[in-house]
Amino acid sequence: MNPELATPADDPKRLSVKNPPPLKGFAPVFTWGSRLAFRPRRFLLIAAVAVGLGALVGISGVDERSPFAQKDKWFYLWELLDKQTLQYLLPLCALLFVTPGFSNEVSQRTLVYHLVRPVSRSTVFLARFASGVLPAVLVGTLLLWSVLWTSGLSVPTTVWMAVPAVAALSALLLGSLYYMLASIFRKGMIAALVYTFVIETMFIAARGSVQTLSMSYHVRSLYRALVNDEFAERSRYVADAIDPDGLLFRPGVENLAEAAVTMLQKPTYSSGPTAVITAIVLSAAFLAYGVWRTKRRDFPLKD
Amino acid sequence: MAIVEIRGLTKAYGRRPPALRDVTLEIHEGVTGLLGPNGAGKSTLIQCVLGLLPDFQGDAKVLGLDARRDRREIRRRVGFMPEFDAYLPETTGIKAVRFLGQLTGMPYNHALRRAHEVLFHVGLGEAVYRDVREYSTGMRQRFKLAQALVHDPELLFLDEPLAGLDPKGREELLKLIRRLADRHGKHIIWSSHILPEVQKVADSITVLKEGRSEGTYRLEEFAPRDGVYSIAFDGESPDFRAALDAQDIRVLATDGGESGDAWTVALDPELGSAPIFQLAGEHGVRLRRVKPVSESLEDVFMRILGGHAPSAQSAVSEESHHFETGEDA
Amino acid sequence: MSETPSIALTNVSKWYGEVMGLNDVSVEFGPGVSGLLGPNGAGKSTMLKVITGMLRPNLGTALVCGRKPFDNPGVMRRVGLVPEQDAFYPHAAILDVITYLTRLQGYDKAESRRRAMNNLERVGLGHVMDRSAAGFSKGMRQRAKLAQALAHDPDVLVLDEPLNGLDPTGRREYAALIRALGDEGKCVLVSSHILHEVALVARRLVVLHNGRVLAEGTAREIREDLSEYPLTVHVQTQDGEALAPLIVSLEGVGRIEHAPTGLIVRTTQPNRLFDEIGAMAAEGKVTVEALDPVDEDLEAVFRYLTQ
Amino acid sequence: MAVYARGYRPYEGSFGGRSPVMAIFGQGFRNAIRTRSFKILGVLVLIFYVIFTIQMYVMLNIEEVVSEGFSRFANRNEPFDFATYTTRYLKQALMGFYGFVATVGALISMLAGAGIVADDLRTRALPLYLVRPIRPIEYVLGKALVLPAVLAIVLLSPGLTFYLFAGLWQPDGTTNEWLGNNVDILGNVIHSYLVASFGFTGLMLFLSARTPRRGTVMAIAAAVYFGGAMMAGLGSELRGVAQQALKHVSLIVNSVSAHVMAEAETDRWRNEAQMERFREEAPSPTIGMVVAIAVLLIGAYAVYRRARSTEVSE
Repeated sequence: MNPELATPADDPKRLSVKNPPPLKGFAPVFTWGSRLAFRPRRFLLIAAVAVGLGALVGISGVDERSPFAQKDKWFYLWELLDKQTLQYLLPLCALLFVTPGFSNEVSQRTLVYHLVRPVSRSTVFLARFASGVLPAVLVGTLLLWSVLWTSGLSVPTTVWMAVPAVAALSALLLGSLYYMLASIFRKGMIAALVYTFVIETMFIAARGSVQTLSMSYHVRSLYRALVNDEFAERSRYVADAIDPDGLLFRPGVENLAEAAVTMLQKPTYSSGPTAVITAIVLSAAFLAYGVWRTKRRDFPLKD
Repeated sequence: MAIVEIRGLTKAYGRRPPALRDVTLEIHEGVTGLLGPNGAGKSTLIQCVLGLLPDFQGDAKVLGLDARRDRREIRRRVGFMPEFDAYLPETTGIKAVRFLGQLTGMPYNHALRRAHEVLFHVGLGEAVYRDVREYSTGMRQRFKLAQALVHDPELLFLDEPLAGLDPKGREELLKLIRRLADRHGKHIIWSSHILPEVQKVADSITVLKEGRSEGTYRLEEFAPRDGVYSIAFDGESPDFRAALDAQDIRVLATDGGESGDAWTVALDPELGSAPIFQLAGEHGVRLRRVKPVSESLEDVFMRILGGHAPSAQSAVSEESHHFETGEDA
Repeated sequence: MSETPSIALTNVSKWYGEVMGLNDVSVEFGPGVSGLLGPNGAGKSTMLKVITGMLRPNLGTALVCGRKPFDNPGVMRRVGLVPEQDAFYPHAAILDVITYLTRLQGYDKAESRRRAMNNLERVGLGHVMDRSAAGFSKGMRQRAKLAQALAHDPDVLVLDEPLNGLDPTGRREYAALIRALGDEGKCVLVSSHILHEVALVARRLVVLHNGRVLAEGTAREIREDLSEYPLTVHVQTQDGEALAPLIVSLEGVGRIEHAPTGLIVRTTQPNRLFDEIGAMAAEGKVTVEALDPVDEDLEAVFRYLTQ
Repeated sequence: MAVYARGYRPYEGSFGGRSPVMAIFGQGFRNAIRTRSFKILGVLVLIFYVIFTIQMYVMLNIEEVVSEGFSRFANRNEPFDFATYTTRYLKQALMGFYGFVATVGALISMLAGAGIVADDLRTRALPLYLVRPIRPIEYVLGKALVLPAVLAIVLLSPGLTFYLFAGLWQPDGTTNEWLGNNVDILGNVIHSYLVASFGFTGLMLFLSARTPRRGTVMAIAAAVYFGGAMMAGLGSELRGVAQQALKHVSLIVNSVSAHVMAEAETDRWRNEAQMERFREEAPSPTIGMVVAIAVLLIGAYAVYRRARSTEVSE
């Protein structure tokens, strides 16, 4: 050790013990969090797996025995994105990138270094959340695009463009929920997995307004609001099957989608703006609860 | 007979610089302190002595067995207590030690009997029926010692055996291990960074530095430093110090802290301690302690690392006393 | 807000669930190095965690530089911590980690980096600062933890078992650095369960046992307060026969034993004994070769305290 | 009168105990069957087993049921007797039983086997083993035997007893003949058990040797088991190479493929074309076995690499 390398003493102003303004220190924590989230090997691996899974879903669109897929691949893709992809695969992106942000700091015990810095706990909590959202959106978008790309259909631009928005809403809403779960349970990942695959599935399986309790309902609402017109126009076989005389369906009319959905006993989805606003309010609530818990919690951070 | 005999041992992992280079050393009976800074190659030496190292250059004999060919036989006759916290999942102390005894080849019933015996011996008492996970740090340390003893090894390798223990526990375990060497003829290699404890327990030390052996020394070789005293006193120090200086009594080190009332001083060995008492009396300083200092293992170790082997009549080296402060350095 | 760095605990109690961590602890620390000594589970770590705002005391108040540390991040500008946890980001170079942590202190990026490099150099990790702490030895990680604690030049330093895992050379350097920091007037708090370590860095001690503060002061002050245990002084002299009658009547002197090397004296008033022997030796009445209060050292003090 | 030596005493017993493989296996086995998850799931299997046994008794011993069963199981225009009836019924029952119990077996291996090596890593018991006179391969063997033994309780013993019961409930004097004629059922039971125990063991060994965290092991194992089952389901609906590859990725489905195939051959598919198509969609028992052995070897190698480590200090 070289004691002569001591840092020169600071000017006394810095020794003020006043609390920093809110969100001071957000930027470095965010940058650091992004750096950890975008760790090349992990990020590329996850992205590759996501693209692969998306491709599998997309390819399965050629399934010959599905009555619709044989006749109407558009309708099949429309439903496929909703059922498997938005319901189970997209949340996994949020799970992998957003959930561990803060809970890893706790389990690796590196949180201790933040607790002894002039950065409030809420800043660290929120910044680590924010840094997880972007990679989740990126990978989610890649996954959905990979489904579209491998489906073999010439998907219109509107649908391609809708994908990032849907992925972003999913990352925000499910991410904040998982993030909150991780601040409550010691095994946040497991809690989030159980939530996604058990509780969400139960909500979805239920009829009527119980469905709105599921988080993915809002994400799927946005998806429906953005792409229904495009898909409805192209799902000719289904349109003919339901309404051969063309009484209900006139090209470009919204209720085409509704009719198809009713046929499959789907709930009515909320409109785009409603879905987005609800999702934002919900995630703000989740984050607020997480902040509140984090602020008053003890962190012994034992080995 | 040398317990461990190593000739020209070189071991390199991959393309990194060798962990041990041409090490030649002998470890004899009794308690041997294995010392060396981090990265000196101690862990590679441990692996070699435990018969875990499959390939290396040079020759190594442990308990007279070839460390390359008779690796399993070596492991049957050597006990190892690791530095890190280690226990068995979901088992009571007694079951864990019995199981590890079985792994050494002991039949079930013998292993169980023996497990009881060693666990009792290390002082775990009734706790042997409790899950090891519930043990405190001190109990785990005792558990680790018990598992190293279960198969009655001839050579015990203890890696920081007192880590994490409180002062009372350290004292107890230290005595227990010392007794194993004295009364039961166990040979012990004691690897540690806590030199005062090594000094208490060891008969000799072996020093490694940067993958090379710096020799084996018997602790008896360390002579007291003639004419060096550690003194403690109450009263004004500047006058006293000036007086000491005037009498050519050198203050080698002062105990850190604001009043600096515990010093190490050196004077002409012929005179004994009398001049100190005289000066103290003249300056109204109350002496609380005047005690000849023998060289500590720490001093010796530092000197070995500095490249000078210890001599019987060692010179006082100023830079190596551990109560130095900035102004004296 | 106080100008001098300080830590004050007033009647602090802390428990985890129903497990007692600290029990009604009141103690203050000012500038200089203080040692926190106690066996495992005595509450040392709990106390340091309360001081650094990781835990909120269940009863009582903790103040650091006049502010409560829990969820009061401003005060942390003046605090540096070497935690007990052996934790570092496994996937980032140590220089980047410490630069980041120093940025959180409010420095800009360049300054943080300069400080991080400077302090890594200072603790002797200059040659490995572009490597991840995952491959470090325990001693190197210990140094890295110190570098991050020093990078913002705090004047309250809390070091939890800082010398764990260091080799003798490292131990010595680290201890010298801690003492130097104390001499600069920083408030340094060092915990350890190894007596030699504490003796190496701190004169003022706080002894903790079962969550309670048993004693504070220098080893000698504490020893003097333990008046129920008379001090045993080994007087090494050839003139034992002559000396014994001279000191036997001194106030406080209990038993005197004759040993081959001199006298073993037990006294409750050691100062009287030291004065008397000092005077006689100075006048040349007796030749005293050595004077050794055998149970005044830290080990004895600790033994008596926890008996 | 005597005062004997107190304190430490030397050991004078032998070192010729059982092979360390058995000690490691015993330790692992005891830890595995002592877990709560094994007890709960084991009782579940037991209940299922009792129900199937009772049903089988009814189907083979109550005359009205048997005659009704004849009409259900017999194809038109074929000579039909009680022995053939039993065979067909048993094949169907085995498929039903294992269709469910194989999943339970996977769950047991996942919950009770997650810590098999991971626990040794987490508690750092591994170095304590390695400094004893055992070979790496002995450690691997000891650990690799644990799950097959556990799974034998839930996956092997029920099938064996069903087979025996079916033989015992044949008319007097024909038991041995029936058992002899239906060795293929016994073969299916054993095949199914081997595929399951190899595959599950290999997976758990592999994951468990990679990380000290049980939770992580369980999560990944669950993903592989259930994700694999989903993929295999998806795969069987595809065509071509993708189908042939994907339908074999589920360890659970592979393990019951022998029973599935046997059941399909009894009477479900009336013509050869349908059977051909079924063979294309269902995983092949042979390839299933190959996959399971490959997984076992990979898992064993992962453990072997751990056991070869000589790191015993930090």
